[in-house]
Amino acid sequence: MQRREFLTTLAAGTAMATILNGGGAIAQSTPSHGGTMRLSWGTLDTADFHRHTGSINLTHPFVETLTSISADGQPRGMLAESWEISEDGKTYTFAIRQGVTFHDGRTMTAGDVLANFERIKREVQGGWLTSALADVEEMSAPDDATFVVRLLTPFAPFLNVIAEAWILSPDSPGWNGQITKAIGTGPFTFDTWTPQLELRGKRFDGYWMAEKPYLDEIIFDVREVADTSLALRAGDFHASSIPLSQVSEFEANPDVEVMFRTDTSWSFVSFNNRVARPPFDNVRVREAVAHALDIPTLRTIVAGQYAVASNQMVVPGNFYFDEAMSEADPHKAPDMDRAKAILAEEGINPGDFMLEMVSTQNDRLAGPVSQTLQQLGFRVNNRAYDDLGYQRRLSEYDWDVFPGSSGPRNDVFLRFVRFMSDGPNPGLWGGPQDPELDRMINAAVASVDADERRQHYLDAWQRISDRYYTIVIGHSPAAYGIRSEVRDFTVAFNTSTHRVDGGLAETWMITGA
Amino acid sequence: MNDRLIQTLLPIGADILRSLMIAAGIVVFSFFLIRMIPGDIVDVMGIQGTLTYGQQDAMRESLRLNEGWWSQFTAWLGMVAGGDFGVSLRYGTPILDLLRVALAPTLILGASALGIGLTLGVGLPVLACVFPKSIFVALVQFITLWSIVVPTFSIGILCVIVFAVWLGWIPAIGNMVVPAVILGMDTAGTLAKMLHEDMVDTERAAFVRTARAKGLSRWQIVLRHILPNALTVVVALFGILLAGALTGAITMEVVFGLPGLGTLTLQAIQGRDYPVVQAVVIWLGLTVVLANLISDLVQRSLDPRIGR
Amino acid sequence: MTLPALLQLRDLTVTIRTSNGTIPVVRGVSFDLFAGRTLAIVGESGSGKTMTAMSVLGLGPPGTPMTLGGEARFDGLDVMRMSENEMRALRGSRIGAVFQDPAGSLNPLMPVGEQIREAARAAGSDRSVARTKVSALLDEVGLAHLPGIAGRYPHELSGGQQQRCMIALALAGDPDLLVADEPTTALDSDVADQIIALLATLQTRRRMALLFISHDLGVVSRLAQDIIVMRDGQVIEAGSTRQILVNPQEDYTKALIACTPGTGGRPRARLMTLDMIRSGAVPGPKRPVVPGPVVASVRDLTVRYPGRGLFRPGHPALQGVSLDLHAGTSLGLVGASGSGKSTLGRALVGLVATQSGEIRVNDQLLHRNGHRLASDRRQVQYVFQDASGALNPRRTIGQSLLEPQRIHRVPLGTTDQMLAEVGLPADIAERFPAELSGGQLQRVTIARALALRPACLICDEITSALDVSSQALVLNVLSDLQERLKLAILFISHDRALVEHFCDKVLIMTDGRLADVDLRRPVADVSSSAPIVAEPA
Amino acid sequence: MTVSVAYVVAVRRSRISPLTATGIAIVGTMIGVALLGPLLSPHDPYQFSVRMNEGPSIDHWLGTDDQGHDVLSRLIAGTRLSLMFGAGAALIALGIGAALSLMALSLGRIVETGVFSMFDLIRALPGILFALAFVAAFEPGAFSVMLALGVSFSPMFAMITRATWRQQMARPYVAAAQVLGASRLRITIVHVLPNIIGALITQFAIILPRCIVLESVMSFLGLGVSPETPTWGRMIANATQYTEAAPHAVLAPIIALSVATFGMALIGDALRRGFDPDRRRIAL
Repeated sequence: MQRREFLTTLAAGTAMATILNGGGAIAQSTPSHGGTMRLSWGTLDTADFHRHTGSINLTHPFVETLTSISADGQPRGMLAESWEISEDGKTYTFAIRQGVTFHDGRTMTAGDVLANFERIKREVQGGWLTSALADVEEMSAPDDATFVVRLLTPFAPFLNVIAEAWILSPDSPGWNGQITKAIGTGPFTFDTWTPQLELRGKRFDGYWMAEKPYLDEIIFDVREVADTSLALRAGDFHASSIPLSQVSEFEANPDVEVMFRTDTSWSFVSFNNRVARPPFDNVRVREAVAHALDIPTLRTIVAGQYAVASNQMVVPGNFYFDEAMSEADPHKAPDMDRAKAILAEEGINPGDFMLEMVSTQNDRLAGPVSQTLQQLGFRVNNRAYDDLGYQRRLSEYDWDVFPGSSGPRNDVFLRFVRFMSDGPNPGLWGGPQDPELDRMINAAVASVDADERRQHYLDAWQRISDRYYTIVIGHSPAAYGIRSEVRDFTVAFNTSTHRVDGGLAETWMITGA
Repeated sequence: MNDRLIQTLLPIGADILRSLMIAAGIVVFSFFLIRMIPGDIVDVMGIQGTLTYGQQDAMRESLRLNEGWWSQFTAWLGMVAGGDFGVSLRYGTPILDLLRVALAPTLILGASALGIGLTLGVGLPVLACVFPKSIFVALVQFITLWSIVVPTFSIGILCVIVFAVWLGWIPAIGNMVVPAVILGMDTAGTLAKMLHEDMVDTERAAFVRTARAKGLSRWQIVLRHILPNALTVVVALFGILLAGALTGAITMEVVFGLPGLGTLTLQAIQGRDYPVVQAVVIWLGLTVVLANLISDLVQRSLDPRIGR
Repeated sequence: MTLPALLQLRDLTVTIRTSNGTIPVVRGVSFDLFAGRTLAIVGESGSGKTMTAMSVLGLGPPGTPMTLGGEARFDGLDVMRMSENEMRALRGSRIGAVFQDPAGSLNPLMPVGEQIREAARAAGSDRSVARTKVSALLDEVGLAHLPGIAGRYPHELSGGQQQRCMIALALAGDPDLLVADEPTTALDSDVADQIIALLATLQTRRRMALLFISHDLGVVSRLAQDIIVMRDGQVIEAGSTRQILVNPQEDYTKALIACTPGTGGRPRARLMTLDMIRSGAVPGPKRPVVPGPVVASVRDLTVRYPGRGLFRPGHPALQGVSLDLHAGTSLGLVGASGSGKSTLGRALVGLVATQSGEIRVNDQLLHRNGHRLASDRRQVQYVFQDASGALNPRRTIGQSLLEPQRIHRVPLGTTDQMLAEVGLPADIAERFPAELSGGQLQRVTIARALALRPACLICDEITSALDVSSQALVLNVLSDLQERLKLAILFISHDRALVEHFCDKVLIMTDGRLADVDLRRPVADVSSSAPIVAEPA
Repeated sequence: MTVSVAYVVAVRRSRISPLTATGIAIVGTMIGVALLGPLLSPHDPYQFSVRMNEGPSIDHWLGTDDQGHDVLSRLIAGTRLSLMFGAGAALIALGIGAALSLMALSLGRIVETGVFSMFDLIRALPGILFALAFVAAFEPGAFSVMLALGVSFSPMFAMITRATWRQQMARPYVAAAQVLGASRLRITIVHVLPNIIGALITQFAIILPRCIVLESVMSFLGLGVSPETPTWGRMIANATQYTEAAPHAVLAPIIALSVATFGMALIGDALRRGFDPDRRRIAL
């Protein structure tokens, strides 16, 4: 797939099927049962999914949720057949799907859903759901088929956020403490999990989608290996992520089909917005840096030909993307002279500053950003930490600049929330303390009307851009390779391997191939 | 006779005592070494961007990470003394289970590397000594040079590219033969170098002249007289060789995607999963201490002069 | 003698190739050795005597390529043309060998019985024969009385016992020829005597030929029927033992005989050297010595070496030793190795701490823990056995010589004068120890020890590593200095002949105790009545 | 002074063999490149560009890496950095190992036992594991990695120091100096230290290349110096992810590393033979 084509597809915001099905003629078109599929799709940290620390990819085929983020990024009903939202946007009434059984054979009821939400609210300290459920006034299950949540204030991302509120059988071992074996309603049963090795699940015969799943067994390889694409090519895996640098080679490989996840990661250069440190306490100096950075080149270094240009949190084609704001971008091309002129105007002698730069060991922006800052005349002390070290260092706010990136989210709110004064883990963006910005984001969240909400978000983003809290370098998609004997396995908005309109439940394999 | 027994047993007792002291040192050290690393499991969750700071503090409290190191230490020591390394903070599963899974690949890799290393590292110098003007001398030099010049991890990477990617002979992940051979070659090189030099030196010893004067064959001279005397050096180095093989195994595991102790440790360190790191440090450390002890004892039994 | 010689060498040459090029070490040696007879090759180190013997066995130094020339026949077989395999068949079973260093010549990791058994097996005995042979051989060399001897490791045996085992090993193949390469050099003189006696007995009983290599004419004269004198790879003189000893033709042979203490009749003040013979000088007779005042005295000295490890008791090295050293006299201290004689010397200079008793130097009581004041240090000096070891190899001779002055902060003298005192040329001050011979080095250490003009000098086996000619030079230098400086010398040695020559009074030490001996009574008599060296069981 | 004498003796003993000469040539070239680095470098080693992972060309003799850097220029810059890194780590190891052990040896048996038990402990932990945890404990960067490697290699210097110390103390010339009245200090400085220094120099030459190699392993494991620093190890680690697209970018530093290790190992070996009299080849 050519880059232009890819962008057009995204820009149109439709025809996802083109991406999802890729090219290639399909030899066998009727799904058949059988086969074992091996995936390398990230890792699992805990069998207590409510406490998940980012294992959504692997969790979903075993346990399901009321809503599911479908291919276009919108929430669709999964265990909830439908829902109603009250006029004031505060009451959600879910019609729970009937005839769904847990892996232990018990029938799922609204009472089970309530029990799970209560457990999450009571037991789980982390996760996106915490902020969502914090504002719950009341939850109830008036009958087996109805689940009602009443919020104190309207909370627009609610349906997206509960796409990770796993519904497990309250009979799961360890329910009152740490769950050790998840009993869910998914198409596969959570059989054996060996940390650092593999996670196996057999077909669940009593699955509520007729005929499905087709596969006999799925095996997730949970070893954290730097580059799984070699094993994919060798046929050890049927599906795994592949580095963008290898996409073109895999596209030439007839055994492997390449797919892209539609939500993107975005790369940025942030400043320390919480503790004022010269010279970046001066917004003009931050602006000068934005002028100095060769953003198109940096974007290419990060994602090669698959880089997507955007000066916003989202890419063209997304509902929250603004074309006009993109047109008005003053940093489309680098302008070192202008940058130096600004520094001169502000009376800044860059040689006076030793900039503390925080980065991660495998970050590809750090070198070029450091080089650019040095070209501006600054001295740079770059500290490259491991994945946890940089978080800690960022949270100490004793640094000046941080080049980094952030992955896809189920809702745009989850990106904005980290710019808020009390947002979760705001270090990546320097922890702005901006009540005006908080107000704008809160207004967006409370907006029941979509267009109104969009406008609030755009206002918030305009403020972030004007104040140069962070400089967007660009976006990059994530690429996945699927071996051709695997059929109808599609990657969508996020990296979940199961959703209401696709994923492992629909996947089948050409046997005897 | 009784005196002689005491003279034999005392140094062995001293060896064991010393090993126990070092073992105790490792146990204490592993606790504090890990505590030196800033950041904890809560940061791991923080990295997902899912916790506010208030939530992180609450979590630290529930995991006792906010308590003083002394109370953490005593609690942990009590557990370890009972043979219980506790539960992985990250996975929630008992650490012993994790170790059991991880131990197998590392042991197999380390053992086969050591096996290859000992076979080549002892066999080649022996052959080179028996046939002093043969290809074996060149082979000893080659393998020595190899171990000096080629860092195991870079040859590992090259092997993955060549054998897994280009030729498709081995699976890219989980293959054991290639890393075992690479590590084995490395160990063999170190060993062969020392053993060969020692054998060349021992060759000059007066008792070898005696053996020649007896009319023994070359094989008899090498196997019965030169090798045993040179071998004491190798035995003395067994602990270090084992530690080297284990260290090498860690690198190879990462390069070849093996789910062994090395991978486990690396992930545990990066994930700040203290109890797992401590358990691995203790296990590996004790293995090396035990190997050193065994090599000391074997040396004693091999060389009647020691400790008398 | 109509039979052809068992061993026949004609114009033998041996050349070795080292990194410095090829060096001829044996140049045209010829001799005949008949069955049942003993031939001795005598010469100083580097004379090529060992290489001559080893070429018979086909054993060269390992790693140093050796080229043989000329002709060597053993029992009619052309040894030079034989393959390694054929030579191997000869070694052990027809030609046995005993070497200088018994401790090193036995495999330290193998019980001695096993080593002898292996030799018997290699010589063709089958399993059961070899086993019985081991005990028979151990009996033959006089070790049968030691329980479990066959199962012992070499380090558990004394030097004499080790050499007996070596002999048993060499005899395991019932050889026709036994090559003995300096078999007694590393041993105390009494043990050496016993080994010589044993070899003589064995040679007669087994009627084998014996090729005996030694630097010591005294030893050789008791064993050999014929003697060859070698120097610089060539034969200087050859003849029957009587002929060589009584009527030597060559100056070198004469010097060799004359410079050996105990072989030259009346005690003389100096030993004969080659230069003296060439110049026709004869050392004067020994003058009576007038003992000066007591310089150092030792009373009831006890030294106990600490045991290694926590629970091991130490062993006593000295028990209640008393003696006096007078200025201008030499006191000899004789004893087997391990008898404590070196410990006494070391205690005097504070290298060893003492447990009880007292040491006085010039009436000053010295510390027990070995601590010495600088002034004490200047009074008592020590000359070590290993001269090359006693000089730092990384420092020039000049640096080493001036070290005492530097340490005691006295004006530096010139090294020229110090070197002249011990008869060495001035230019060696610039050299490193490795570039000097053993005799030269020992004279350097004497010069260093005398730099501060001590009253008392302790000489610990200072010539035991030297050839007889070097030994003569060193002892003559020491005698000169003693007369000039009125030195009190404590002369420690295991060689009774030497002590008898050099000393005015001799003390014998056994197991850390002293036995006083009158000098006029021959030392040998003492040993026969009360053996000096009882080999530890 | 004493060191230079020691060196002269060492050189005299280790007759320069062809292999040693090769080693000297390699290391000499390395030092030359390290010193002249910026003069030889055809490009700015830090200048990124969109010409990523390109093969060798006239413009870029060894091609470019994943950020469009000129591989040759980075290799040249890396020569200096890697040498400095290896030397730094080995110096720290030497400092800790030699200083602590000398102190312990002169303070008597109890301190000696304690300090050497600590070294035993460090030795019992597999080096990488130890360094891994250690480097995570401090600020990341070259110094932390050097410190970690320094500590984990320090026992090697401590052991050699103790062995040489004991060996020297047992030498007759030490006893001779004692008899002459030399103080403990004088004996240590004049007689023992030159020998220990010889052994330490040898050990240093053996450890230095191992430090350079371990730096690359650490970088590979994600714990090394910061990614834009073109040490050879970091270059290997970065380029490993793009081995297919740009094999030249990973091969170039691997070859450089191997050749350098080889050269240094040869010199280390020659020094060892020279300084250690027990290994001298004896001609009879």
